[in-house]
Amino acid sequence: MIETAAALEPTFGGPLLVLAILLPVVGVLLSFVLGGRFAERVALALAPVGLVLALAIAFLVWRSGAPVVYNIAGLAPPLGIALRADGLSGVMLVTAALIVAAAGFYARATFATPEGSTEARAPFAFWILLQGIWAALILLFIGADLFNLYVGLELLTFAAVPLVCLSGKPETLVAALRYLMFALFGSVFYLLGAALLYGAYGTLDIVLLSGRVAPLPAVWLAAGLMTAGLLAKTALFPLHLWLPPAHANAPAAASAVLSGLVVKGSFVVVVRLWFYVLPALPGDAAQVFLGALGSAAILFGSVLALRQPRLKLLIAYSTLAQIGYLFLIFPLASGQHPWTIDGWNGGLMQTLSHAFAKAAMFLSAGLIAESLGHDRIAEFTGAGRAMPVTFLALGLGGLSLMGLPPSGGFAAKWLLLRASVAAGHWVFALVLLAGGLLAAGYVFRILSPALADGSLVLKSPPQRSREHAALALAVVAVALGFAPQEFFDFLQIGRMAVAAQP
Amino acid sequence: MSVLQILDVGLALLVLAVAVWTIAAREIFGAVVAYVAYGLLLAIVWIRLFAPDVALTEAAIGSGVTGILLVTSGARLKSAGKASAAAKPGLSLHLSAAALSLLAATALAGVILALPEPSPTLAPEARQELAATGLGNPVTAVLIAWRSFDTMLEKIVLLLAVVGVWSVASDRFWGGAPAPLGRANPQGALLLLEQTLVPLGILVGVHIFWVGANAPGGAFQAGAILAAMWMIVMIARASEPPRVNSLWLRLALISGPAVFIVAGLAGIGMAGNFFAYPDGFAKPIILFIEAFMLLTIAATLPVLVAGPPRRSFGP
Amino acid sequence: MNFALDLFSIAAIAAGAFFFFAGSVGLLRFPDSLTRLHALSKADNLGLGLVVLGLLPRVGSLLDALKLLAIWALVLLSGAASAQLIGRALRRRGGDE
Amino acid sequence: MNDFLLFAAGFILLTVAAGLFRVLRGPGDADRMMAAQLLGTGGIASLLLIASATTVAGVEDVALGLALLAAFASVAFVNGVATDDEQPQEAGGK
Repeated sequence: MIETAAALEPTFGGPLLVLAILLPVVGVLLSFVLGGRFAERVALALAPVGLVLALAIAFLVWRSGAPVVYNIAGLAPPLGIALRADGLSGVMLVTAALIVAAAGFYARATFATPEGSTEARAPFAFWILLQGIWAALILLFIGADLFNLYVGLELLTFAAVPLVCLSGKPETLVAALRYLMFALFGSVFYLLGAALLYGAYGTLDIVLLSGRVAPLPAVWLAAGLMTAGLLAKTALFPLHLWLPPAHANAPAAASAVLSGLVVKGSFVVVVRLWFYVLPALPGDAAQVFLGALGSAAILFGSVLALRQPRLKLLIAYSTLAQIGYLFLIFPLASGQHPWTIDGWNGGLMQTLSHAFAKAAMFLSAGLIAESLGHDRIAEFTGAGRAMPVTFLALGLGGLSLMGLPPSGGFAAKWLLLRASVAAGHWVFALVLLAGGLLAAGYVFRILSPALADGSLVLKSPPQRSREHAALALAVVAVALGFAPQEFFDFLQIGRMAVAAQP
Repeated sequence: MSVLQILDVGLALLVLAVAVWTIAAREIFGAVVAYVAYGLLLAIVWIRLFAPDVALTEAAIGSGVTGILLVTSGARLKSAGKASAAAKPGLSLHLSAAALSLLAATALAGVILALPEPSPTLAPEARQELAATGLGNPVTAVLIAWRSFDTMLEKIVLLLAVVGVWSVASDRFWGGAPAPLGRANPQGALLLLEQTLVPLGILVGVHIFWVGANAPGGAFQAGAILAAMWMIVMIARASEPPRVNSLWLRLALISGPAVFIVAGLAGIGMAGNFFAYPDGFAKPIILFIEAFMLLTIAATLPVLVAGPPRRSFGP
Repeated sequence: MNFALDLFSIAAIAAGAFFFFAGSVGLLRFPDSLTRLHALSKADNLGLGLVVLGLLPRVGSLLDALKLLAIWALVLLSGAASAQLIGRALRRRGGDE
Repeated sequence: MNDFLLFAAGFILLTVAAGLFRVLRGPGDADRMMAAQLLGTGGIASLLLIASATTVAGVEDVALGLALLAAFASVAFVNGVATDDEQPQEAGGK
């Protein structure tokens, strides 16, 4: 209880949390009013500022070894809203800032306002929606109030869905509408659950709730509703139907953000729910069930990815599988066991490395589609020689997905494997190994024709700077494999399951 | 059983029956009419639950904006033909959706009956803090003072919705205006409504905005009413939907959240915290913010109904 | 005095309720849409008017009484306008057939 | 007295709801619209009656809002019936 009280006190640097959210929000407003080329300029100018803010927040968390807290309007929960940044928030904030910046840099070529016009539809929408997604993600990473998080989820939905149909083709409209249906269904279920918790305990604050929650029927139902809603937004098997068409049809820069970051937004909220709001529930069976769904997603998504003829669809199906790994965090990091540290670190490492790897792969896939004029894998013969940097980025991202050393994906899977062996969850260990093999299979399917000898005429060579944006993200995904122990200690900061131990 | 209880049970059954009708109706327009009726009945239910603020919102949104949005969409779907008939979901999907809904509803009903009694509430704290804001209506205090951050961000959601609606336009119409809301030659009755109802409606809207500080009402409900009035004007062709690149329109669409953020940032200088109001000045600042929120809501809802631009610049 | 006012309220409200009843019956039983429209607009205007009249003695302030009257006036206005609009639409459709 | 008001409210609601259900089945869209109109007016009447019996503050404003928007659905309906066949000609010009 003492820890709970401490977690409610505002700390040094708290105002940075508000500024971090307001920065992209102001960007949205400015871009909307100024329009045209200014939308792009505002977005690109704010990206480095946002990165600095994210690093500053992460630094403060690291230095104090405890969450950074701010009570908005100086009013403490339950009446007011609190923002809290812990280790998880810190790494996610920096990840989001880096990927948004890279995607924005990459998108300059696609979403430039054409010469001779003051404003064009797709660029206007893209730059505003990109900043909208960024604002929503920051809110989801540092929000500490269930309704505030709901607003974040809504922001994310309304920013992400239009990105899917930005090209204006009819099939993208269908994909976007399906995405919208799933996302709204998820919102309603989440909101119902949050309302139930408020009805039962009179507060929406995560820390206050964690001290009050007891295994009542209302809490179980709220947990079920909120989890189901969030799973639909995260596209965990079997609620994944919307994801492949949505992510495969969006423009490459949008796909990178959607696949790398947007699904992580709702995932972080599931993590907050189970590890921060509900640790008092005896939820072993539920956690194992989530892990089982994750396992099914790994196998199902990987097998489907193996069968895709088009590169972007293959990468989108691989996202289904990689989301599955995220959910192994629930059985492997819950409760008070020695292996939960590995389980937690592994799950978060997978979140980060997949974000970078998948964003890099989608950016590369966009370059390939532009340079070849198509993305049919069977006709990639010789493409590796024609655009080596692009395929290097794609390959490094694939390396991380497979979990080969040295890469963030390897570190993640190694930690998850260790945790599942220690926990006696042999099935998860087998799934981890099988998933790695299947990933190797589909990455090999892309690279083997591309690296084969052959002559290939490019429609246009890829732009160097855009190749480097993709490569930089892929390098980060690999470099995560060299993360020192301090990095993993950072991930543990503010982890409530540990704090709540007697 | 008293008369009141009988009335409540009857009202609940009626709401349920209309809801079932809305889902089961085979014809789009029938479903839309039932849905509008459903909204009206819900407004009565909210009054029975002593939540006039929510009832007012339901009345303004449910029978105003939602009504016209659904009726217009229904008419467009109808004129688009039978293309949608092929994509109708099968019986098994219907049944599983029904089973899932039934399960969720039963579980919710069961659990809500089992919630602690009296339910934990923040009402005492809210009443205590209310004095500091100078407001009389705790709902307004929640929306604009204590949870102002949520309220501001919800307006950003609305703005993103506008961007989303506009973004499905055809490239060549960008910068132009949405299609007119009404027919070319408005009928006399429509003109009568435009000339008599609209001034009254603006009066009512301003009234509901003004009393919102102390009584049920506020920027959102008033904004929805003003939005409905603007839509009547546009349907009667007394004005046309504005071009999407009109600076005035864009300023109106962002003014609410923009003023909110400026006031929120100023809070750290004036009251030591973001989104805090200095003692004694809370009420005027809140009313100032709300005035711009009113403008934003009154502009946003008709823009959402008018849809993406469909006409180019013109000469 | 109080008793007389209550009696007045009861009488007016009961009459109002009757007109709503009559309107519903008309809507259900009349043969075609235009006559149904006729029944409807008579009934709901009078019905609401009588209910408002019956409630007037019970309101707390002059402003509230004015609001009640404004509600009735608004319903009269919009009822008349929408009856006209619906009627036109019906006639236009009748011409098509 | 209060019981009488509530009884009247229930009675009005019941009659207009009966009309609603009958007419929701058609035959025409105009009939559906009329049923909605009747329910709107009846709803306002019962709202006022209930509020007078249970003393909820601010109900007049709710009824005022409903009365203001009572014509709205009809306007939308009449407008929606034939709007779209006129729009193509207007696209492009202003």
